Amino acid sequence: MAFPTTNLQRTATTSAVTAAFVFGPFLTAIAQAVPLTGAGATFPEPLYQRYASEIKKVYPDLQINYQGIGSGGGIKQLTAGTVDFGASDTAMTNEEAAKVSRGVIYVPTAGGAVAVVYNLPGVNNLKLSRKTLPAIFSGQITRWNDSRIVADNPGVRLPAQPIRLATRADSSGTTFIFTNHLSAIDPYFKGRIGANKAPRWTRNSLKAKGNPGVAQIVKRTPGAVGYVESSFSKTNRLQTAQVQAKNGSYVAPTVQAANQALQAVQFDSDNRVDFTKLGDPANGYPITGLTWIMVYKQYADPAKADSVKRMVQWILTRGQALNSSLEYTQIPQSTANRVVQAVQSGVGVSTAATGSGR
Amino acid sequence: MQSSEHDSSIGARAPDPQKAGLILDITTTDRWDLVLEQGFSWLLRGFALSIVVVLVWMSWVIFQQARPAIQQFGLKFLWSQDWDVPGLTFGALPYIYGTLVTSAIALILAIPVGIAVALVSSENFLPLWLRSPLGFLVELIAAIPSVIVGLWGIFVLIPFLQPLQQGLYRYLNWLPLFGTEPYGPGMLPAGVILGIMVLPTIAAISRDVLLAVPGELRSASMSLGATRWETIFKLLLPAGASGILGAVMLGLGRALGETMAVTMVIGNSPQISASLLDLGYTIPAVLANEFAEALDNLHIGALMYLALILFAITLLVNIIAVLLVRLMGQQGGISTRVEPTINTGADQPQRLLP
Amino acid sequence: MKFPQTNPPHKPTNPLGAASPAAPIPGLLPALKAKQLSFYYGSQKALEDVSLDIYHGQVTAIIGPSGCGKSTFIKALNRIGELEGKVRVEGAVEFFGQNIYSHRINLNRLRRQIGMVFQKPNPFPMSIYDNVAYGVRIGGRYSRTELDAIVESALSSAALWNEVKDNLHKSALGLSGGQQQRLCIARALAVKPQVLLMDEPASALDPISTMKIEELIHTLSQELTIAIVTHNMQQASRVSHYTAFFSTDEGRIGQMIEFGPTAEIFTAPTHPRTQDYVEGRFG
Amino acid sequence: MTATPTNSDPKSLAAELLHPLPLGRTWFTYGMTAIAFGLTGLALIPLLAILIEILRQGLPHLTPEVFVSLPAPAGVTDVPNGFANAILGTLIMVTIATLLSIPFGVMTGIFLSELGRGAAASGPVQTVASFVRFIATILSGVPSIIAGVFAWGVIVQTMKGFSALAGGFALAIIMLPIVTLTTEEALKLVPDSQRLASAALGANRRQTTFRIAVTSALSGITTGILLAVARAAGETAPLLFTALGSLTWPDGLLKPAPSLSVLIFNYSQSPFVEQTELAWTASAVLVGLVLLTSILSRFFTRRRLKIR
Repeated sequence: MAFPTTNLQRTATTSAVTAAFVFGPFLTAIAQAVPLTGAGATFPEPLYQRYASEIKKVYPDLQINYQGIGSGGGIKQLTAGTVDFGASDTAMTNEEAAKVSRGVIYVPTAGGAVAVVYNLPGVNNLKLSRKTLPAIFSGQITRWNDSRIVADNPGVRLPAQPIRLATRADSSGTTFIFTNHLSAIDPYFKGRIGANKAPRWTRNSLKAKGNPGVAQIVKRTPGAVGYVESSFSKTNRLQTAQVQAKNGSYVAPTVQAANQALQAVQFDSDNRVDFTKLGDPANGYPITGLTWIMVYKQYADPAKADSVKRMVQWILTRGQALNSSLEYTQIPQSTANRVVQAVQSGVGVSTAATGSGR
Repeated sequence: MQSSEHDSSIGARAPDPQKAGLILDITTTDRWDLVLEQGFSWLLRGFALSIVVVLVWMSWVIFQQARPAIQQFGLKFLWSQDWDVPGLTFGALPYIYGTLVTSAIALILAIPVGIAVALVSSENFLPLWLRSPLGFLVELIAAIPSVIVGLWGIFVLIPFLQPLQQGLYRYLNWLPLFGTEPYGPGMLPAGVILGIMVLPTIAAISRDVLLAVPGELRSASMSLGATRWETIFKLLLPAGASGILGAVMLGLGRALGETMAVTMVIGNSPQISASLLDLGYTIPAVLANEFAEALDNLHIGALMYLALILFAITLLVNIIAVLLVRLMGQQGGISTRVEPTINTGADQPQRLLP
Repeated sequence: MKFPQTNPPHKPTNPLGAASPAAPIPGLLPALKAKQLSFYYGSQKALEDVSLDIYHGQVTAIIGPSGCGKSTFIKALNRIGELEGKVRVEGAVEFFGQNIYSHRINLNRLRRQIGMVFQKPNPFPMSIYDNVAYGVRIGGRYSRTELDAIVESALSSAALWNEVKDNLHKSALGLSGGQQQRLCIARALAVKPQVLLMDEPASALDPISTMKIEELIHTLSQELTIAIVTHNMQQASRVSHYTAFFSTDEGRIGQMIEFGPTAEIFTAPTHPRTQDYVEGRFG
Repeated sequence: MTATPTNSDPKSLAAELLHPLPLGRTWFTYGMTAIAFGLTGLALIPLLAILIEILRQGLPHLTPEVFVSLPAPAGVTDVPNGFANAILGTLIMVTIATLLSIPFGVMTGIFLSELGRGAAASGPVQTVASFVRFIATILSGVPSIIAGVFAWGVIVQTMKGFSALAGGFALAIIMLPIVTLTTEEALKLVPDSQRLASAALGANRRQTTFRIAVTSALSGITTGILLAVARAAGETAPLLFTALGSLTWPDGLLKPAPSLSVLIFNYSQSPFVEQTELAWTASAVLVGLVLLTSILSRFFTRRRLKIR
């Protein structure tokens, strides 16, 4: 055709121009340096996003891209090699770690309390004892005006509403922390449900994805009770129950109380912890857990290995200061130093490491 | 062929073509041209087959991924009710049940409303300038992304429906259908949301079916003394019945596969309860919730098995819809505008003509 | 019944008067020669055993009642009919001596030699200029000036130039029906066909537009072989030199009944059915 | 049925004409009309409610900065907050999907209309065409989440990573049948007489197809593509486990990419007020984009019809 008069040609030209327009900025973005992709637990997601934005102020080339998809997802993606680091509220088991050919280093980043949140208009400061709480979640107590709850809360008028359990639809570290505690204090719960990231609840429950989803359900469903990481209870202004600690006192999920509980924690040499010991701490807020990121020992790309080192180093030093502002506990100084050492020496470059390397 | 062919004007044509040496060549074929023409034809065929390949490939990939679960559970998966991730026991029944029940609620709600919209926007109840915008407005629902409908469902629909659900429970709890106390989220709200989402599909296609009934038939019916509604019930709806049925099937296909909006309002609890006020779970919802973090091969396999079941159900529904429409076309029914309307599965009906 | 004969045939009429259909007319060169042509749509026979010459430089009208296969016949002459369905052809059509149903024929070249104008005006949804240039561009590369010249010449030949020369780049769909049909003629002329087939070219037009088309046919006949199908007998008598009368037999299969110089067909038909038809007694 | 007049007495005829229909039929007419209008109103309520809610919640925070900023970290309120990356990510993935689905969809549509239909089609081609058409129709009914699962199996799993490419692939699967079927429909609307006219001018099939059929149907084909784009842009489910999502700029086709719909899904459940606000704002933008595309496609269709 001698000259472009047909619509067809005009359209082709327009499409080309549009494509150029769309991809232009995109190609420039590719030119940027070493991004780290991570995915996993939703529990620390707000914290990690904050880390990502702060760390860029120090290392402009270090771009961290974190997606909260659940702890199970974090481990899965790490195993599959689709991410540069995974995150989980339970460090991987030895069995799980064995599947990762590139090796895993565990980096505890923060701790936090799991709050028991409920929706009962007019009933504030609900108290739940060590007998009552597991009974509610194992389905033995189904009404709010059950005598056992009434006994925990003398003088409080409890409605005759049914109790609506709100739990996680996805596999979750928060769930593990919560069920780990309930299993530790109640043999019936341990026998029927047990400590698990995705347990089989014996009673029907409303399920939603992620901490935000559960918070949302509790907020919108009268009579609901659920568990979320404590920062979600604060920001959503949810009613939060006080739970009974080992020493018999009722404790609210504050950072101080959680720090108190974590003081007793003994880290293993590879920076994991024995969860059975964490299930029922002697002091502080009893439903407390830790969260980890897991990095590979080997990266194909030297720049990536370097980025990982810098990231871990920053998180465990200056990053820790951010934790309390977002309602997370800090990792004890000695442990933090040891972890930084382990990563500095343990993370290396290997051409054999394939997968997410670019 | 070169421009020399045009060197003389029309007027200069010689009377005897042979003498004037006119080009009367009608046999020479440029080899290259022939190759191009053949190539074009085969190229088109190749592209067309790609769509078949996609469907087969899709079935194969999902089947492959589902294999561990198929080997482990076999067909028992279909009626087993257990879904225990840590115990690695999986059963599909609660999900199949939830999917079917919510879709059924959706259809029960959307069919009368959809047909009413189709009638109001196709018959002469309203002046023309009001009729087509009406149809357009309803179709706009289909253009709203389902995640936004879900958002609206959480914030607006569930609080709005809650008093209604409470009322149903209070006064009708002797009926198993309303036998449990409403949570807020649940199968009824999910069904309502789905009904809203499939409404445009049913309304738009039914409207086309009704518009395809020739105007003279209406006049003929009216001239025999039938009222407008008698004409509608005795002539239009029977004439368009299979087309409307096709529309309903397409709507059903869409309801079965809808994911986000349902996930956000159904409560995601895998159980089988006769009560519509109770919680439920659907296949697309469990895929959306669990797929990204399924770790064990068996868990992935079970989810893929669910996907395969959903795939099979929707394929079946769509095949029935297509066949219904085709059957109607053969019987000389009112079919003209139905096939052009494409069911788009999960999001919106695509219509070529306003 | 007498019709004003506006076109004196520019060749001597057949001295024999009632020629048998296949009998050649001396002094005239057949541009298209149908030889015992039978035409089937699927298994349905539409046309049986037609032998007819379309003479070079003459206008040949094909008349007959509806369903007699005249459109089918004309569409067999440039093999366009086979685009409309599964068809089968027996016999032959020769274009200046070459059988167009031979497997060696390049259909695209054939159709460029034998242009066609259809019953309803069917301009392409593009500008007037692009419509006319369409066929030319298909055939090869031309410079802008060459194209301009061809377009102007074709539009002038179709007596449309003066009406559209200021709107060449406007949509052809904005033209009136008569103008559209003349545009379609211009479009066909632009590729310089030897023969122009016209399938009831004026049947969808008003009387004034019809008159213009007829004038145009008259003008074009100076330079072009034309075969025109029409159900309008006056039109046939006005524009053509030769007329073929088609009709159907009892089996609803089209046949050619009679062929001859137009004046004779209308004034002294030999076949009684032709007589009945031209005198309005049947059809 | 009303009684037919038994005699031709003009008085009784007039009386018959003036006599109202039996009460039952009158009430049936009124009642059904009321029900039909009531139900139609009921159908419009959710639409209006959704639109109003989006406008009410979304517009107040719709500032220019949302179009140019990245999402702010949770709990930080003093930096600009926006979803420029998600808009870009959506555009990129939709572009990938469009580039993948247009050649296949349009060419298949051309095959169905130009080779597989009517005269040109000989027996086997016609059979193949009706089979392909059947498959395309069925494929258009496959739930989008199935397309996502498929893309996960094909791309995420084999390439070991969530990526914009996987997201685009999933969206392409969704778009493909829509583009195919609307292309065929648009081509069907081109009158066969134009194809004949083109053939009569000596054009071969390629030339007739591209210069006449496709050119004439271009606005219809564009409509189909735009509708498919609108549909793809609003999809969430298939992106959840293909493109995943991201809070930074899209970073290569092989990396996770953000999208408006996933951002809405994530932020709609966020505990942070500014994130829920952003979810609504993003909804307003996404609905705006999708509706604009839908309406634009209608405009194309209308213009095309006027020409004919």
